[in-house]
Amino acid sequence: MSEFFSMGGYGSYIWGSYAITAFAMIALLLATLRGLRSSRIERDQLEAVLQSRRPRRNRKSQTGTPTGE
Amino acid sequence: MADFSGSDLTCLRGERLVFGGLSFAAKSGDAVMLRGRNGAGKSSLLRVMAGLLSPRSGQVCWDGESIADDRIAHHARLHYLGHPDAVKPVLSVRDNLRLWGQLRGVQNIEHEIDAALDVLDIHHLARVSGRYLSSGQKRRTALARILMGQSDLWLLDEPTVGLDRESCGEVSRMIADFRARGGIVIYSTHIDLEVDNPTVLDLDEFAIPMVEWLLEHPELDGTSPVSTQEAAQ
Amino acid sequence: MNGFFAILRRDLSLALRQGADSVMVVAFFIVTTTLFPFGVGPEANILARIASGVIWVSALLAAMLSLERVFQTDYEDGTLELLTLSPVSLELLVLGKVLAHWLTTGLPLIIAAPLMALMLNMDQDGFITLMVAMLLGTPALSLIGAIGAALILGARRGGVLVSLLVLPLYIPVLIFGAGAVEAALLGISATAQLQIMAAILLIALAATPFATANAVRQAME
Amino acid sequence: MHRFAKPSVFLKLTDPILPWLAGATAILIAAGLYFALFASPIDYQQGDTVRIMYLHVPAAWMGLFCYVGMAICGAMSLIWKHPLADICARATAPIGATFTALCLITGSLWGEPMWGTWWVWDARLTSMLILLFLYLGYIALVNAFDDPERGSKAGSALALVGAINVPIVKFSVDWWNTLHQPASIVRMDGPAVDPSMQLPLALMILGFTSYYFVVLILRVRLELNERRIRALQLSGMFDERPDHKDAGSRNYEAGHNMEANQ
Repeated sequence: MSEFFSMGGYGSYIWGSYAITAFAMIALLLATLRGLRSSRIERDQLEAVLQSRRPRRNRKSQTGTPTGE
Repeated sequence: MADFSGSDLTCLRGERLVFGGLSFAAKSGDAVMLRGRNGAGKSSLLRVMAGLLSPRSGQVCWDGESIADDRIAHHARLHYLGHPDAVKPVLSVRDNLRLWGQLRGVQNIEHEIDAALDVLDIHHLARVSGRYLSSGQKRRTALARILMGQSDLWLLDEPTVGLDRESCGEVSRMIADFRARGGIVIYSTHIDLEVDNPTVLDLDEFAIPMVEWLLEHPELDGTSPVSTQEAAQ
Repeated sequence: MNGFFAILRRDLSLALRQGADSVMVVAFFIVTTTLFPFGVGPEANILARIASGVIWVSALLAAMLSLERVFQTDYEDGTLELLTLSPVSLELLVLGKVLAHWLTTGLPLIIAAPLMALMLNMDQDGFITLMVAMLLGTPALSLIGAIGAALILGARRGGVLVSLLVLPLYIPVLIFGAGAVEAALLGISATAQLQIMAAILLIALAATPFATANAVRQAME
Repeated sequence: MHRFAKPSVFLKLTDPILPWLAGATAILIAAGLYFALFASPIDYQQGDTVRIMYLHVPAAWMGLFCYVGMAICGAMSLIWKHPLADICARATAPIGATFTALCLITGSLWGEPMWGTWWVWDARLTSMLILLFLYLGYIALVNAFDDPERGSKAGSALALVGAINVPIVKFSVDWWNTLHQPASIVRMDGPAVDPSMQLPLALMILGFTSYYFVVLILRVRLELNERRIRALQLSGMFDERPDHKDAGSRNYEAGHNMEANQ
């Protein structure tokens, strides 16, 4: 097994490049997912505030949409 | 009889909705006064009319043709006066005006410049370079620019800002002469400029509160069409 | 066409009234070129070897230094808005402004370049090719740089940004410019490089005004 | 999914395919890694270091692929005014920049054992370096404006201009490289890629491409959320006193209600 890891003496370069590539791609994916999750949470909060304004407005205006959810 | 009209215009600046479902019509000799609170979109509407800003929906037409089809022709028929005076401090008043005359292909430029300076009685400043002018004099230089070359449409964004009382009178005389020659004037102002029976376009009527608009348009990715009737009813 | 000459005349008169700009560009070019011997050492043969590269890099940086001035002042005082709204096509006006920028920066650089070549101990017979190459190269630099100058209108820290945007696009001009002078120094004919530079200039002349005008219209929105 | 908002067209289109795409990415890359590390032969000349090639070439391919994608989005946004094009270009940039940087890193890691230097001015590596500068220029320009819409528009224009220049830059760098070609450098592409190597290479390229689309969809959703958040924050809905406005003054509320009651 150790012979396999030594990769004909170039082990550090090969495993190094695989490690860097893996790290970069996974980091980019996780950063995107984390950003997406936090933006979704913030958006849901703001949408909730927006919806809280909807009922009062519907009572006054005869918009076709049914009032409330 | 030229007619200048806009139908169902919606204007978005960045994410902020400025106005929606706005329509207007003006014929030769008309004057349209834009009124509305700050941020109601008076300047944005003037820029949409000039073709600088493309509306999110709806279109602006001159004699029935959309202005976006032939941009150069529309530019040839209009004069636009924005807030900045576009006066170069290094150049004299006459040199400042010469470029705009040449761009409009004015034939006897020097004569036209003199005539324009006379109307706004800043002819005595012709040699003075821009940095010595007061803000009122700079505004008059900008106003002199729109007198050069022939045009059918004036779009004036608060033309009288920085002007004293009697020069406002000159501006309204200018507008009256231009309308008499069959021009259309659309202007926004905060002082009551004596213009006889202008049609008033109050932008507050077309202001759709952002909250309402956001309720109607849950997704802002633009793929869902912006139907302003639905928003404005 | 008179719109083109009108904006050209006005921009030239503006530049001449504020004469400092082209003087500053040439001064920057001279100072940058004289920095290299302090770094590399004054040995004549080393300097001669790197002379054409040093002159081209300094000329390129000097040309880029004054790019922001092409549109920024007109953008701030509302002139650019009126130019966009003028009956003359914006592409033509942009070309006029770029030609004015080249006349006030590119041309002085071409005149100053042989002096710098002397200082860097470059062989005499490279001078002609250097000036011809710069005559073809610096207008292309101004044309491509004008796109960057238009793109950064309204951006924060535009000056630094324009150099980051534009430098990668300058590399072909630099490679063939320095290559032409080196070929001349080796005694082989530099026509191939000069022809390619002429091609780059023609492409730039044909394509960049549209990109720049589009960027200016976006800035006016 | 947002509890209130009806899903946009983009979400409807991408929601069903996202899990499949993610699955495909995982399988492709896993298979690619297996063939690259275990099942492929040692190259007679480069020995084991050829395994770095299975990362270097796909990364270079993705760097270029993303930039071409950004140029296409730029064209769609400026010419056909497609509303989502700006956001796709803006979402692609960091992915492309990451792959280009990876290409350079793996290139120098491959170069060190072979030639003893970390960086060699090889035509392809230099072109990728310039491509990285173009990416950085794009990302800097897009973030340099207060109004993100304006930034995206300017970025699209730059991506288009850059795309026209990439072939010219590539041509001039190749010419420059052949002119200054020191004899000793082994050419970057080495021996022709024999069949046994093509399988891992193909798998890795497909894996990277599907990875790109997965991250692109996620980033576009992120941008759409950000845009919606900005709009909501700007809308002044937090203004808590809509009711006791003095009825006399004509203002938003009065204007709206009067209009709504017609």
